[in-house]
Amino acid sequence: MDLNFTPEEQAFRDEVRAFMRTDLPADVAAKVKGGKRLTRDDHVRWMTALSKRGWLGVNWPTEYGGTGWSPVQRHIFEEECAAAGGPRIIAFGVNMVAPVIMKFGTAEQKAHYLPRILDLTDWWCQGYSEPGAGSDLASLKTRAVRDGDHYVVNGQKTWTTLGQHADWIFCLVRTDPQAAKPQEGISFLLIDMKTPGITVRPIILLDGEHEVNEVFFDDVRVPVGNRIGEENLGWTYAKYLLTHERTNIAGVGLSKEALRHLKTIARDQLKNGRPLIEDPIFRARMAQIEIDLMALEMTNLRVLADVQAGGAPGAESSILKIKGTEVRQAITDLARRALGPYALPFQSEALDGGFNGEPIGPGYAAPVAAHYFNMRKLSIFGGSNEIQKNIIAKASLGL
Amino acid sequence: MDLNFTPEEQAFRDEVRAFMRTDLPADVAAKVKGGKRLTRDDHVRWMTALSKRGWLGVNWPTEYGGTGWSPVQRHIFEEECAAAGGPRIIAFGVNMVAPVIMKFGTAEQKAHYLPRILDLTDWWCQGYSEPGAGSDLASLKTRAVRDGDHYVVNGQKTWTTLGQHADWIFCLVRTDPQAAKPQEGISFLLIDMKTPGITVRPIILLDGEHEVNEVFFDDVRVPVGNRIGEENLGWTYAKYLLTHERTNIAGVGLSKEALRHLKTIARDQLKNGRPLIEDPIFRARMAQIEIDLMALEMTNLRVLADVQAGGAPGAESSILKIKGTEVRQAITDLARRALGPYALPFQSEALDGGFNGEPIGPGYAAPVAAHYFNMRKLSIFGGSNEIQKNIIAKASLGL
Amino acid sequence: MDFSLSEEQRLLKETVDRLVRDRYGFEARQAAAASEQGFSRAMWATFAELGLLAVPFPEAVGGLGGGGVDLMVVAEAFGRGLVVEPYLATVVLGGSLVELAGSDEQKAHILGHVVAGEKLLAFAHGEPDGRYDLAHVGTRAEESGDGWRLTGRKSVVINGDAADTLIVSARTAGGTGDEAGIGLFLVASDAAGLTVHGNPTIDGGRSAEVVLDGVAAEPLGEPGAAFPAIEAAVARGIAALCAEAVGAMEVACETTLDYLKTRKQFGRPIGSFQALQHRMVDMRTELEQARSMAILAAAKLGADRVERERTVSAAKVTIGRAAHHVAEEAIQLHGGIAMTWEYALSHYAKRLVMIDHLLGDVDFHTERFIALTDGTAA
Amino acid sequence: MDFSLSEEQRLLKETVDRLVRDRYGFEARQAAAASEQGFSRAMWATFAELGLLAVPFPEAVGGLGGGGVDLMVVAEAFGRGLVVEPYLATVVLGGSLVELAGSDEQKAHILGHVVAGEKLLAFAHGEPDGRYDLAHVGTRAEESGDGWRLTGRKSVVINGDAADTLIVSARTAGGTGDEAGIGLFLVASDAAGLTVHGNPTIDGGRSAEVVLDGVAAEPLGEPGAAFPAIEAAVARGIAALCAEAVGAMEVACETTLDYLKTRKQFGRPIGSFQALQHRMVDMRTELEQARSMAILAAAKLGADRVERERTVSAAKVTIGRAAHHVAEEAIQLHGGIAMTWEYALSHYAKRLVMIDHLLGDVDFHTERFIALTDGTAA
Repeated sequence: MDLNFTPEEQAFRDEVRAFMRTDLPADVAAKVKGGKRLTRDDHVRWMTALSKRGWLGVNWPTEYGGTGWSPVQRHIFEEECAAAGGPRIIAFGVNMVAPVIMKFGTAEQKAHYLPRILDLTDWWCQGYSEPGAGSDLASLKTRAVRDGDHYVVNGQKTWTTLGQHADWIFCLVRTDPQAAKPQEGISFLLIDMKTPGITVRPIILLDGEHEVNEVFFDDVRVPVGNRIGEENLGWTYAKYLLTHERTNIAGVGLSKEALRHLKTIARDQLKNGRPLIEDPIFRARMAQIEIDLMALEMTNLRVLADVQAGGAPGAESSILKIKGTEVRQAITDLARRALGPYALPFQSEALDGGFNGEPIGPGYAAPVAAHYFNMRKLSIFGGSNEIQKNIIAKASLGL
Repeated sequence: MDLNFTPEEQAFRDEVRAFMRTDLPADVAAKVKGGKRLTRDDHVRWMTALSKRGWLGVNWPTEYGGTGWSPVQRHIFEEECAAAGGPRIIAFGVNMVAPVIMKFGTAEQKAHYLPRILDLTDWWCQGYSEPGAGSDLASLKTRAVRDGDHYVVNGQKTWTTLGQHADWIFCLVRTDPQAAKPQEGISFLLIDMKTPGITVRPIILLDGEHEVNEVFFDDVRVPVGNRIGEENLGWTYAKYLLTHERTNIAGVGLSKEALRHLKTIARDQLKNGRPLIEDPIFRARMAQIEIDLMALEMTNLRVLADVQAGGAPGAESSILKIKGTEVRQAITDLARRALGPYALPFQSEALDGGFNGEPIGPGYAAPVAAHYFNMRKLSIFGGSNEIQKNIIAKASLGL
Repeated sequence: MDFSLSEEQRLLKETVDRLVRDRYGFEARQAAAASEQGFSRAMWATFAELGLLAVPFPEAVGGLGGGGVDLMVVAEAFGRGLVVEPYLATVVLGGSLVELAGSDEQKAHILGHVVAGEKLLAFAHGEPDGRYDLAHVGTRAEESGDGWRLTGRKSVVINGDAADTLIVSARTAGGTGDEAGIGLFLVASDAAGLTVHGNPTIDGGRSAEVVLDGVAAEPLGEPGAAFPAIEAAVARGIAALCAEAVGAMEVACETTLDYLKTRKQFGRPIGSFQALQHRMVDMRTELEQARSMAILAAAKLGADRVERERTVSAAKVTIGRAAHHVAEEAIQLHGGIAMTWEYALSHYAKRLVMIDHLLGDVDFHTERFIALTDGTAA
Repeated sequence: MDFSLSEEQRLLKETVDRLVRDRYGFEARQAAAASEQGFSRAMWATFAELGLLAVPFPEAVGGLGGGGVDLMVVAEAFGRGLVVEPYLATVVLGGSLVELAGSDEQKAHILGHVVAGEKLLAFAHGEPDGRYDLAHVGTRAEESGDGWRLTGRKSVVINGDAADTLIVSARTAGGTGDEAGIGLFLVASDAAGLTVHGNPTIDGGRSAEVVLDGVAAEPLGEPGAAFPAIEAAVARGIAALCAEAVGAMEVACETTLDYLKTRKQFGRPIGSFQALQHRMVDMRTELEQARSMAILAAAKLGADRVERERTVSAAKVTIGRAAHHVAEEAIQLHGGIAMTWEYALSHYAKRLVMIDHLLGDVDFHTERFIALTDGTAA
């Protein structure tokens, strides 16, 4: 047993760190660290830098232009990204639809879509969730009816993250409404967002931000060649995608960075004239999270080492999801508390990159409370924590 | 709205307090306050004092020799009892079987049993629970077969608190095994513990104490006249008893006294040379419980006021049970923590009244950890807290 | 021991409950919150007509002579409606300060206008780095030939941008943190040297950053010994916030329960899942405990200082924890829908969480409760 | 990054797992715990035969040269078996002190006997009012013509009544609470002026109250600068307790899961109730987090002081919370049966809760973690 990183892994970390210093745009990193809004262009500049370095396909095999990194390397990369203020890679293309295309796509589909994902030509979004379905994905209602060499798609998707920027959407659609089980009769389609009949409507979240969307399909004609795999077997591909979505599910790097930021706030905020970080109760709460995060990092590394040794992560992923979101949410909760009365003002304009007005209270205050509310989503989206517990109860405990 | 006690209620409190000063045996009170073991005789002396004053039948109407007190008076009495170190009244006779006899017994049964309960001639115990039944009371298996003017009882009861002292046991027995539902075909019998065929076997709890028992019935002949109400309708009487069992379910007076004791410990224990009560973290934990208890007391009084005004407590009783046990358990948990290393020694002999050896550590230490473990029962016995939540979900929320 | 409302209180409750139910729908609330001043002047006029602005004041100045329980009745209903009008700022805090510290003439004049709905007040008290400490006043008040002038900064002044008159705390003697030497002053919103920057708050209200640069001010009562009045007014404010939170928690619990009963997943109502049932039960239990403490705080507003302050601190702790629990669980049990702006519950959740940031949070009041309990505070 | 055991560690694990599984049943454990010394001499001899008593010591003194991970392997298995033999007292604490502070001669002599199972040690360190503070040593060591003599009281000395030799900390200079000026001394169990009162502990072990009245003692190494050795030995003790807790939690989780699957209520296995499923999942999640920290603590025993101490404190906090959670939930999910003496789980629960009272509890180690993290401690 040796819990130190190998010299090779240490060297890799140095390499990643050097890249962050030179190639991560400083203005983008500053926005991420300050909790500011990112534009489409901010994301594209960052991902282009990664692409040029050959590091966008973090989870891709080298044959498709990916990094071919080990799980531990990916962990190091993600940790360094978070520490440097690199935005999270937008997952819908590179980490969600791409693995499905690689595994189940035709040679033509692979040749067409994968390079366009890697060179940022296409921005992808997801068309899984539907209104009223929630964690019960298989109950989807969007219909696709065959008409010659096209499908005609009608229905509605929702919670489509950053769909307002997207060129393409991958969709689960019902192609056989008569199928015996809800999981059967579903197909997996790739749809060009410019196709007539598609309408994107913003959903404003409780923090006032436009992050997710509804996508409406009104007689949208999709070439049959845009279908992945076989008709009515889409659930298989969908499940494959969901397991691959779970990259960096524990979010250890992000929580570490959030904890560092919390400490900065707690050192600056005063309570009875002393830094808040010296308050025994507040400091003990912070220590509790800090220790939970240490344990989570070890649990995550144990799972990674297992994967690296050829094991398949099962219910452990669900444990990482649950604890990872709990820790992250707890940090945002403490940050909000740390602000005291300054959690109240809602200075939305201060979140824009170009803002040069006077901040209300300390410069770090503006995004904190909004961020706390936004992060409530972590335990809901991507399979709610309740669903994760059901999975563990069934798969790991046999209940 | 007036949350002060009325002058009459204040006067009543003074009266109770005066009684405690004069009639509660000092040695018994000292044992209760010190967490020592009580003997059968300790209980009997205390209840005899109450009986003589006419205060044993706290919940009884005056026609049977009870107090006829209002809910608020009962609350005051219980609070003063706890503060003075009066042992809890052993409930099985006076508060459990007696209300059933009053409501469903024959004139002869009332005339025979009730005075003997009130003058402490008969010590009662309960025969509800069976091995493997837990909170699912209706699944009971003990059989009673009619044989002339007797029932012949065979089976086993368990968790019979202080059954080792008892003269009589009230039992639920199955008289019709063919009944359609488990709740049907049950009868309610009063059984003399001296009847041949009854064996009492101690169950030692995890703290090493003999508090509960198993009771075995081997061809025990019980006169038919000892049956309450009609054959096969015992479940009705059993449910009536369970609602009456819930006297003082919040245990506010007991928790207040336990909190006072905790503060005594925390003032005496040192941490880094200062009293533990001055430690910010420990004091904050204590304050949290203190505040929870304030809220619980108000919730309890709200329910009492409702009952006093003629309302029937429904799911509120379950809320009182849950919060009441949580607060009490939290206090015992903090007391254990307060002891530091002195929670470890297990000086069982120090719990006896006559102990005059040297205590290990401070004089209050011996019962604390054992008491913490013993009090885990609060959330299990008397309808587990999970069952209480089911009741609230169904009865009050309609889920 | 009597928990029932008086006849007058029952009538008040009917009035305000009906108002909120019939005229304070979510759409109207959102429109008012999004407006420039962040509330509806028309609704404020209605409050005046219905006598709601007169509730806590003595009858001598046109008030209804209501006590803590009357205030609780109003605030709980406002919590159910997520009311954004400046009731806390103008009536509960501002009005109470005038009542408790003002001269007879000031009381008659100002409260008369407040009751009539003609004057809005705000309490400009908190300062940068002051957090929740009521004695943290660094703003200076200096007397010269032409009267008093104030210089300093006040931050997160609730509804400060709408107020016609700011009630500003300022120091006439002593140092920041001393309870002695704090005065209260009336400052007109158009006074020279006064800057008021208003902004929305995350829970749909308004606050302001206030800069005073030698602003002319009129003392409210005798300057220099205002701390007891501030503490007592804030105690009323806390009691009102507690009751408001109870009202908002009621709606959050009802909405969630309704959702559990109607929303189906995997072919059955999600409320049939036992894990969710038990969590719903926990929310309701928290609500009942919070209600108990809101009642106690309201009932003890007239008690002596230590009992009053110890009780309101305990209540604020209970409410802070319960509101946080209910808000987070209500969102979680709903799932995504409760994360959206257009679903009313998300705004209830925001208000519930933010009430902890007003007039002292759980940690602040826990410490204060301890100090008052152990006799380590004055 | 390699979490796998070495070949030697795998063999050690097989050995100790088999021993516990095959020869350490609950009945035998209970009989040993109820005996006068509170453990089985025969079992101790078996430990010696199997080399378990040699695990952490250098090969030069007959040890196996094992590190933290080897200790973890043994302690985790002992946790599964709820082993009552004085391994912590004799091997982990006592042996480590000799190894870290003793002269070469003392090491060779004492550890040789320990490894052979011929000598039991105990660390007499804690004092009345000292709580968990390692520097709280008031017992005096005084040198006179005929050597060192110790006077003072030691409390809750684990397995102190079985020890052939007590290792007593005593002050040669400075005042109670100073890290400097603490020495370690060897005291024979039959020394004149020594009183040892043994008693059972609530988790099935033994402890002793020790009074020293001018007892003759032999210094262990150089007297006066023993604090670093004490800290390092206690770090090993903490790591061992963490691993023991993981083993005991495993059994508690397995037992509870098994009960949920087999116990029926209302006509179905209680494990089919979702609320109980989720609570079982929470227990397992706590266990995994605890296991991670037990591994980390074991792996960091060889790191520099600050990293080592910060890690063991973090681990003890995690274990303290997890063990408490698992113990209480295991009882609650079982119901009454787990409240009884004859059901093994109740004893696992007691041990799990009591591990927090050994070598520093959650609060103590949280403060210590903070001090080490923020650099406020030496």
